[in-house]
Parts: sequence; C-alpha cells; structure tokens
Amino acid sequence: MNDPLNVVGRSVERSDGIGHVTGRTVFASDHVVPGMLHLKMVRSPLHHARIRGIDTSDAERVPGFVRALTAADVPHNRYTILGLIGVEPEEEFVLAEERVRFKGEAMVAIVAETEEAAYEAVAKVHLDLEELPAVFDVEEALKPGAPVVTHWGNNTFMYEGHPCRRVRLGDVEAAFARADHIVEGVYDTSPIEHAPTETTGCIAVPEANGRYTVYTNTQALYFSLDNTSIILQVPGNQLHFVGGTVGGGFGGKVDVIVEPIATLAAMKTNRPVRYVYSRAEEMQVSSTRSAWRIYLKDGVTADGHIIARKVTSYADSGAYSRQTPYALTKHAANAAGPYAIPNVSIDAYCVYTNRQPTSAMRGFGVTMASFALEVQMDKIAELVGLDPWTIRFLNAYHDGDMKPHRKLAEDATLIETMQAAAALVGHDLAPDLKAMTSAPRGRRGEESGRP
Amino acid sequence: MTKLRGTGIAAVNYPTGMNLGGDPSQALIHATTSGSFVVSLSATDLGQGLKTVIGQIAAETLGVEFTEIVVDTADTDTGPHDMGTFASRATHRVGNAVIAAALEARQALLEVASEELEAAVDELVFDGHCNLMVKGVPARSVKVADIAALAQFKYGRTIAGRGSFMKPKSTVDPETGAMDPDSTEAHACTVADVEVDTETGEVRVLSIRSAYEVGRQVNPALVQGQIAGGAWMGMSHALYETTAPYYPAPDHSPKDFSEYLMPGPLELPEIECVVLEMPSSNGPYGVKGIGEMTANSPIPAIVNAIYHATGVRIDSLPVTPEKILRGLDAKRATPS
Amino acid sequence: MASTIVTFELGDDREVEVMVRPMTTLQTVLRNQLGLTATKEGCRQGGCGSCAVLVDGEPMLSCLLPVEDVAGRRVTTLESLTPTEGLHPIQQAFIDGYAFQCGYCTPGMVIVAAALLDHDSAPSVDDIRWALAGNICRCTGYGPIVEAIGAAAETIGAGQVEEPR
Amino acid sequence: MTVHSYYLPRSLPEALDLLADHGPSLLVMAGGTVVMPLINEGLSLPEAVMGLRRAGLDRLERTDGMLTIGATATLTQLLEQDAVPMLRDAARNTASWSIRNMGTVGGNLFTPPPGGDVAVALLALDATVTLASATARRDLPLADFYTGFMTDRLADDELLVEVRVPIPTAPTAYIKFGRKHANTPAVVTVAVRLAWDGGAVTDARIALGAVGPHPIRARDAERWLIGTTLGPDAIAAAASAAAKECEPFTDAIATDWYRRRMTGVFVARALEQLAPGAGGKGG
Repeated sequence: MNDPLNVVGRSVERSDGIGHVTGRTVFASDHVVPGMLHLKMVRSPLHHARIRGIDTSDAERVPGFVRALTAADVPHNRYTILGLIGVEPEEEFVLAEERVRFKGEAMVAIVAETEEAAYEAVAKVHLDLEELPAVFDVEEALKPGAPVVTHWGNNTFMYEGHPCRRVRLGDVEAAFARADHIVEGVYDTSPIEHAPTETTGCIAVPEANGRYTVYTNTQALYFSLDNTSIILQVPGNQLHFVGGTVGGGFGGKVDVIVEPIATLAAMKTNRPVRYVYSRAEEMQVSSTRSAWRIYLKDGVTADGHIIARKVTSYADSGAYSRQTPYALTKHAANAAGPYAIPNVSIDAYCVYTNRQPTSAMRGFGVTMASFALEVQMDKIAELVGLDPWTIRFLNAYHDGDMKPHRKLAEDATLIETMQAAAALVGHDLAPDLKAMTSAPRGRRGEESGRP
Repeated sequence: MTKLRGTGIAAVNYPTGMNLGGDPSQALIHATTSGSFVVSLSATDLGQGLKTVIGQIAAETLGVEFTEIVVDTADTDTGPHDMGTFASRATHRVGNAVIAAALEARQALLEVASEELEAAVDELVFDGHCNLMVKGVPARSVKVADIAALAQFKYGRTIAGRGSFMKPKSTVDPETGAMDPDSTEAHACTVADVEVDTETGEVRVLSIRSAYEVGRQVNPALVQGQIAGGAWMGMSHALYETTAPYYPAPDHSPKDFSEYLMPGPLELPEIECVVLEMPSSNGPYGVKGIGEMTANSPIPAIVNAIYHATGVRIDSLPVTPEKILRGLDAKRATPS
Repeated sequence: MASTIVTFELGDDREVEVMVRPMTTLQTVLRNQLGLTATKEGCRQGGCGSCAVLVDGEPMLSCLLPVEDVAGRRVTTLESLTPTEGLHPIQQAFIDGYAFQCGYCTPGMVIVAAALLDHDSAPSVDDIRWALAGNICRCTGYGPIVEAIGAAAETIGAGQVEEPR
Repeated sequence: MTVHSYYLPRSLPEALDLLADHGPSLLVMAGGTVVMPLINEGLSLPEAVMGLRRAGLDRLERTDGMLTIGATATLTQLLEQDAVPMLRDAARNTASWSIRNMGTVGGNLFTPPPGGDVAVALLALDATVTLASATARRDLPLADFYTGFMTDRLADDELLVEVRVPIPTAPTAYIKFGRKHANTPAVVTVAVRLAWDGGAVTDARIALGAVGPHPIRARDAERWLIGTTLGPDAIAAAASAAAKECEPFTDAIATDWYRRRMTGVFVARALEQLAPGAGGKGG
C-alpha cells in the first residue's frame, strides 16, 4: 500500500524484544514478595458428587498450615463471569457448595507457609462425598432422565427463553424440498487445552493503605478486577491489578479463577498469597476449548449452489459455562461460513456435562465451525462434480450479501484471498474464477447466479 | 510400506471483535518533559505484540518517531478501562482509542507550538521525525521535545489526550438471531499438503500455504508471526491435541506435555503465506483482527488433504493415526 | 528439617552461597532467593524446557535439580549469558527474526541454543530441531526460532561477533 | 511430609549403608526426572530422599566383549559411547537433550510406560543387572528382573548398581515409534538382535516396550525366525506372532488396539532392516 504513512505498515522491532530475550521481562509469577504464603487447592476426586462433609482438622495440624478457606468464607460465592455484561444466571461456585460437578472442582483452599506444607495439608483434608451419576456426552445430557448438572433442572443454557441460540433466514425446509441434493454430515471435535507456557496464576499482596495489589497474568485486567470486587464484595477501588504482560493466553486467561480466592486469602491472613496453577491443574482443571458436535444439512443444486443450510451444534460446556454461552452466539453468527446462502437455520446449544469447564479459546466458537463447514464443502464439491476451488468461488459471499444474522456483508474479500492462495501454490484457476471480485452483486456486470 | 500424498484446501472468514455486551477500549496519552509519550492502557499484551503495534499507531498519529512512544499495559490504577485482549479485538479497538487520544494530545501540542512559533495551528505540520514546522517554511521549525518542555515550564499546559472507542451493544433477536456482532471480517485460504503412511496411519504435514486478507498490516513481521504460529496450532489441533483422548469418555486425560500431544520442531512443515491488504472501513488505519483466525483454515485443509490422499473421510478431531488406519481397514473391507 | 548451605558458581565469575531447606530446587533458589527470574517456571515436570540452565556447560532443567546436586558446579543462567553491554548473538538473532511472541519460553530456548552452538558451531536445521525437542513454544510454531538459531550460528561462524562465553 | 533429609552419598558403600539404616522409607533418586515432578506437585511427600548423582556409579567401561554401564550413567553418556549402536539409538530416542543430561540408565529401567526405551534395548541385548545391598551382591538377567506392572525383583535393601551388556557382533535394529519424532512416549518400541550362521538365523531376541506390563520378549516371534534366512514370509510370521503375544494397554497416547497393530508393523520394519541386503547397522 502506498499511503504516506511513516510507522504504520513497517516491521519495526518489537518494543518488548530485549526484555524477552534477556529474561528481564517481568511476568506475574516473577514477583517474589517477602513473607509470601502459598495457596493449594483441595479438589474433587469425583466427576459428580454430593458433599456430605469436609474435615480440615488433620490438615490444620500440619506444621506451616495457616488457613483453610471453604465456601462459607467467600462473600459472594456463586457468580458468573459474564454477569458483568448482564448474562444470567449466577451458576459457578468459587469454592464448591453442596455438590461437586466435575473432577478437579475447587473445594477447599489451603494456605500455608511453604508449598510443601500446603501440599501436605491438602492431602490431609478429608472429604465425605456421595458419588452421583455423571454425564459426559452432549446429546446424552439432553435426554430425559439424564443426570442434571446445573442447579436449575436441565442441562442447557437458556437464551431468552430458548434452549439454544437461534438464527433464521429464509425458509430452509422449502429450499431442501427443491434442492437437487441433500448433503448431511456430523462433525465431532474434542476439548483442547490452551497450554500457554506460563500457567495461570497470581500473587495478592495486602498494602499499607488497606488496598490489595494483585499481580496477575489475566488477559483482561478490569474483567478480573470487577469480578473479584463482586465475589469479595469489596469496592473496586480497594483493588489494584497489575499485569499486562502475559506468557501466552489463547483465551485461557480470560477466566477469573485464581484472583478472587488468592485475594480473599490475603485478606484473611493479612499476608501476600501466591496461587499459581501447576501444569497438571492447567491441563486437567482450567478451562478448555469446548468439544463440539455439529450436524450440517445442506440443500444443493445440481450446479453446486448451496441454497439451504441447517446447522445444529452442541458445545460441551462442561460443568460451568464461563464464556461458552457467548461462544455459541459467535458460533451462530458464523456457522454458515463465508458463503452466500439464502436459507439458513441454526440452533446452537450450550450443554452442561460433568467435564472440566470450558471457556474462550482462540477462534472462539468459529474454529470448529470452520472445520465442519470446510470439510462439508469438499463433500458437496465431490457430489456435484466440481473441484474444491470452484465450489467455494461459486458460493462465496460478496459485499452487500445478507448474512444469516441479517447484517449485510462488508469488507468481504474471500474471493480475492482464494485467488491469491491459488497463485501462491501455482493452481491455475479457470478464467471466470480469476475474473471474479467480492464487489456487490449486480455491479461490474457480474451474474449473481442465484437460483 | 506405502505413503500416499494429498492436497486439501479451506477458505474462511473471521470476525473482528464482539460486542454483545458493548465493547469499549480506552487509552490515555501524555507527554513527558522530554517529548516522549506514554500511552497508558489496561489492555494486555499476550505476546502478539500489542505494545509494539499500539506504539506504532500512536507514533503515526502524533507524528513522532516510534522510539518516542512508551506503551504501558500494566496497571488498573493508571490504565483506563478496557474489556481485555480477546476476540481479535485489541489492535482494532485499542488502536482506535489510541488514535483518538493521540489526536487530542496532538492538538494540545499544536496549540503550544502555535503560540511559540506565532503561527496558526492549521499552518503547522509534523515531519514524522519529531519536528513541527510552519508549512513551507522549514526555518520556522521546532522540536516536539522542546514544545513538550515549553508546555510544562513556560506555558503551564498539559500535552495529553484521552481516547475511547466503543462498538455499542448489539442485542440478539431471540427468534431470528438478527444481530450486529462484529466490526469487520478478515479472510484466509489455506492449501495443505500431507503424506499418509498407510501401515501406521501417520500423517506428515508437508506444507501449509496460505493467503490472508487482514486489512492494513500495522507490522507485517508480527502478522507473519501470527500466521506461522497459527498454522502450527491448526496442525496441532487437526492431528494431535485433546484433553480427552477418548472423548466423550473422560479417561486418560493428560497431565503433562508428554501426554498432551502437540507437534514439536521435528514435525514442522513448510509454512508459506501471502498477505493482501484491503483496509477495513472502521479499523485504525484500516486494520482488521488477525490474532485468532490463523489456526482455523489449516485444520480443514489438512483434513481434506488426508481424504485426498487416502479416500478416508475423518469427521472427528483430532485425526489420529488410529482413526485413519481404521478408515483404511474399512475401505479395504468394502472395495468400491 | 535443618537447612544446609550450598555453594555453587554462577556464570563464570560469581560464587554464590545459599541456605536452603533440603531438596530445594535450583529453580526455586535462582528465582526466589537470587532474584534471577529469567529462569522460568512452566511445568516443574521436566516437560517444557523453560527453566533450562547450563550446569558445567550442559543444558539441564533447574526444576528437576535439588540445589545440593549442583554444589561446587558452574551454573549458567540467561542472566549470566547476557553480556553487560549489548546482546549475545543468539539473543540478537531472536530479536531480528521475531523468534518469540509471549517470551515465556525464550530464556530456555536461548540457553539450549547456546549449548548447541557451543557443541557444534554449524548445526544443520535438523540438529537445531533435535536440540529444541524438549522446549515447548505455544506461540511461534518453532519455525522462526529454528531460523534464528541458524542465523546466530552464521553470525558467530562468520566471526562478526565474538561469542561471549 | 516436607522432606527432612536429603542425602547425597559419595560412594556406593555409603549409599547402601544409608539404605540399610533407613529401610524402604528412604526414597531413592538417580537423575530425578521421574521423582522430582512428583515431589514438585505434592504427589510424593517423602521424609527422606537419597540422591545418587554423586555416588560414583556413572562409569561406562568396555572390556572384552562386555559394556558395563554404571546405574547412574546418563543417557547422554550412553548416546556418546560407540560400543553398542543399539544403545545409542535408544538413548537418542529418549526424552529431550536436557533430560538425557540428567536421566540415568538405571533410572530408565523404572521409568513409565512401564520400563523405559533403553530398558527395551537392554532386554534385546541380554543384559544383566547387578543388585547390591550392604551385605550382598547378585547378578540377574534383565529378562528375569521384572515381575509385573511396576514390580521387580529389587529387594527393599538393594540398589541397582550396574548393567552389563554383551557387545553384539551382528547388526541390530531398534525402532521407537511414537506420535511425534522426538521427546515423546512410545506407542511401541522394538529392539531386535539376531545371531546368524551361514545366512540362517540361529538365535533371536525381539524385545518390545510399551506393549506389556514391562519390557517383554516376543518369544513366539523369535521362534518363527530360527533357521530361516529372514525372508518376507518369516518376517511376516514373526510380526504377526509378536502382535498376538504382546499385552498392550490403553493410555493417553494410544489404544491397546493401535499398539497391537503397530507392534506387528514395527517388528516387521525392524526385521526388514536386518534382512539380507538391507544393510543393517554394524555391531
């Protein structure tokens, strides 16, 4: 691009480069505070159970033990991360109450002088649990009689009265009836860990002025601060969150799991408290990318135009939904793909199971839709006898096309991007494909080709 | 031992930002006495290079050198509110906020310079290298650093700016799903080449070649970094990663990097890309978001390439060697 | 649980003496007692390589080493590898090649690369990849890191910069 | 329990005395690559630990026809020796560079999945392990050492002090197959050593890792090879026998089904490396 810009558009050296290559960059867990206590969590050994009793008396006798925190110690123990933007209901427990809903759920926070003492005390907390039946499959969870994970009686997140996020454009059934082919597919993906090299963690430090400084690797400082303020029922101005440099996030550090409990522990002990996930906790307890099951049904004309697409998606939210309800909406907004399809019906379900909770991850709700849609496109191409390039050009959206969620497409450049990819790999596109542009249909004399 | 090769493609779009709750970012800028500028944010840098690109956008807007900008992402006491770094939103949202803040600071700078140079504000221009001059009269020029010092010691003025950008909340129609969820769309098309060992089901990804359209690139090297890292992550998602290897069964969940499989340096394919720049209408200097999308198109491209190589369709991720081998067995058992 | 005093050499010219409880790891001593936080803490399982240091010039994982085991030995961390002025050629190559994003794995990568180039001044691409097989990077996809180490080897080999060891 | 005592004996007798004094509560650690993660995560809370890094057990010695490997010789030392190429291959395919600088040959015998990749090679090489206590010393063929899943014949008062390996005179083959090409757990590990006389196989050792409760010999497969010239039929028969007789398990890396299938594939591939005209690796 030839704009008269000085700095934008130039590959300047990273401003954090020297810090990173010398190791001088300070990450959250690099703060070492004198007198720092260590927090380790007693976690549920079962996927689903009723809590009959928790006995910390042996743990309290471990040398170096300082404090045990249970649900009763947390001022506003039931919360939901997205409550900040009005999402309801409050559904997750900072520390488990009455039931545990996934293996690894936080039950008792142990604070001790050393990590070793904390581990030893954790091992000496006795749990009295009554195991309950658990459910791990999204469609099993929706069947009558399935174990109920939530506290409201069914296993779906409710979207304004619907058990799923709906998108409707045109008349899918009528279009299926006149389609030459129906192409159906079921796509499954399994949960994925963010695996940042720096695990999630924070250090909460009581300050002289009655405030608490929290060094954290959250991806969203105010999100963490505001949720901590709600959970601990303290004014936000009592909290000072410091971070901004994150050792890999990928969405995993948008949750607010470590800060509230570490800050509470700092309040209760008046000592700095460090709570940093072990790698095993990061993998087995922290949120993952949801597993998805996506049913696609497409109505296609003999010449390869997709005239109807029906999508039924289930995201396995795990025991608590965190950011996943939002992912379903983003999924629903994008589940038809970068294609112009006049009749679309999307039902996207956020389903609770007894699995570790899920949340945001890079590509939030879209990555797995793209997998399903783009494999489906190849199946359609094969069925109608077109090559994989042509089928995509034929159906690509243009500026001004109406998307299923009824926003007109703008900044559409799929066609140009595919042309560039073909050129990159030396694939010779047919002249008509080479000549296409994403400009609004009807201009440049281009045929819309819609049936 | 037979090895089969195949090629697959995939094309995707990806939205920038998400605003179902309102999506604000804010920025503050102030000049130090030496004429460098501090940008205060509460947005975070995950490694994608936010501090660098925001520094570039601030420098561009202020008309000073990039090296004069300090970006602080550290602190809720000093950084104004920001939703956070996710949804491919940071460069777009924070960039717009920083432009607004920089324009305000720039105006303050111009007003002081106008007094000092005894020229009207609209007669003044920046040379992009930390000097202000009267248009067409290079002799009547003053350093930004000097203006910053004069502002504070002679004129008693602040050189500062506040900036905010918010995509207003869009409510979703519960019946039709009508909504305005994002600001713009970036695009990608990936071509993957694979080789499959028909005895073991092992997939070797030979190359991942992509075209991207990401609006304006603020820093092309950082864009390339996202594309290369995302290609690797996409390959990793396609073939290796899972916290539940036998999903939906919860058994054998990994606890370390031995069990949680991700490709290492020895699995690295050839990664190549070309980047188109078609500026967005609402991003800072035409930016679109690229942070998240780079893992997306490689996944179906690889899965489609495996089908092309073997004739086996695998519709569940990750595509393990066992799934391919069982598919090949089934295909051998029922010759078409 | 009596503490003991352990002495080891840090870098080329500094002897350090620390008082530790039994089996405190070298990682904990470096980070919490000596303030040397370039040595990272990514897994404490031996699986990520972000805590790599050199012990008598050979890469080892400080999370798996009781500090008693390095008594009397020479420990090189990224701080000791970094010249007082300027950067080690590997560090410069990482900056020039954008061979990091979040920077958390970078110290371990640079340490292992330094050991590699010490053993073999002109490693093949495959040698570099093998050397890095114990270091996890979640951001870059490894390509830029492998290239940067190759570039550093060329810089050092061309004698443009003395490798400061 | 927070560790109260960490012992770093300077000699084998000192180590054996410590073991005799403390009994089985003394946790013995060599390279630390297995024990330290457990301690770091609070999964193991020992009161007393003995580290063997300074006990002088790390020598590699080649005497006529025999390689003697001290129990705490590192995997890097094993990679750098040239007497037994199969052990070089095994070391190279184990873990990462840093771990090889720390992990030991003796420790590898006790490493998951159960029994490490080096142990598989040692089994194929007819290695002998030497076990010592404060009062006695005994040798045991490695083939008799393991008794079950994570169980063996090491007594509570004994340390494994060295491994003795007859240096093979004919080419051997070693393949570790994992989901990645380096630093990854085995789906299956195959080590093969054959003895030949005039173009015919006279003796065979096929050792398998990650497909049993411990490294195992594929004895049925071995029998299929005796007397053959290692032609395609013999290889196929042995591969199929090995797949049948192995006892694979399912874990995060692979299912038992896949492991069994890969056992057949990689026994065949290992044998093909040794078939006449294949140009196998010397020694």
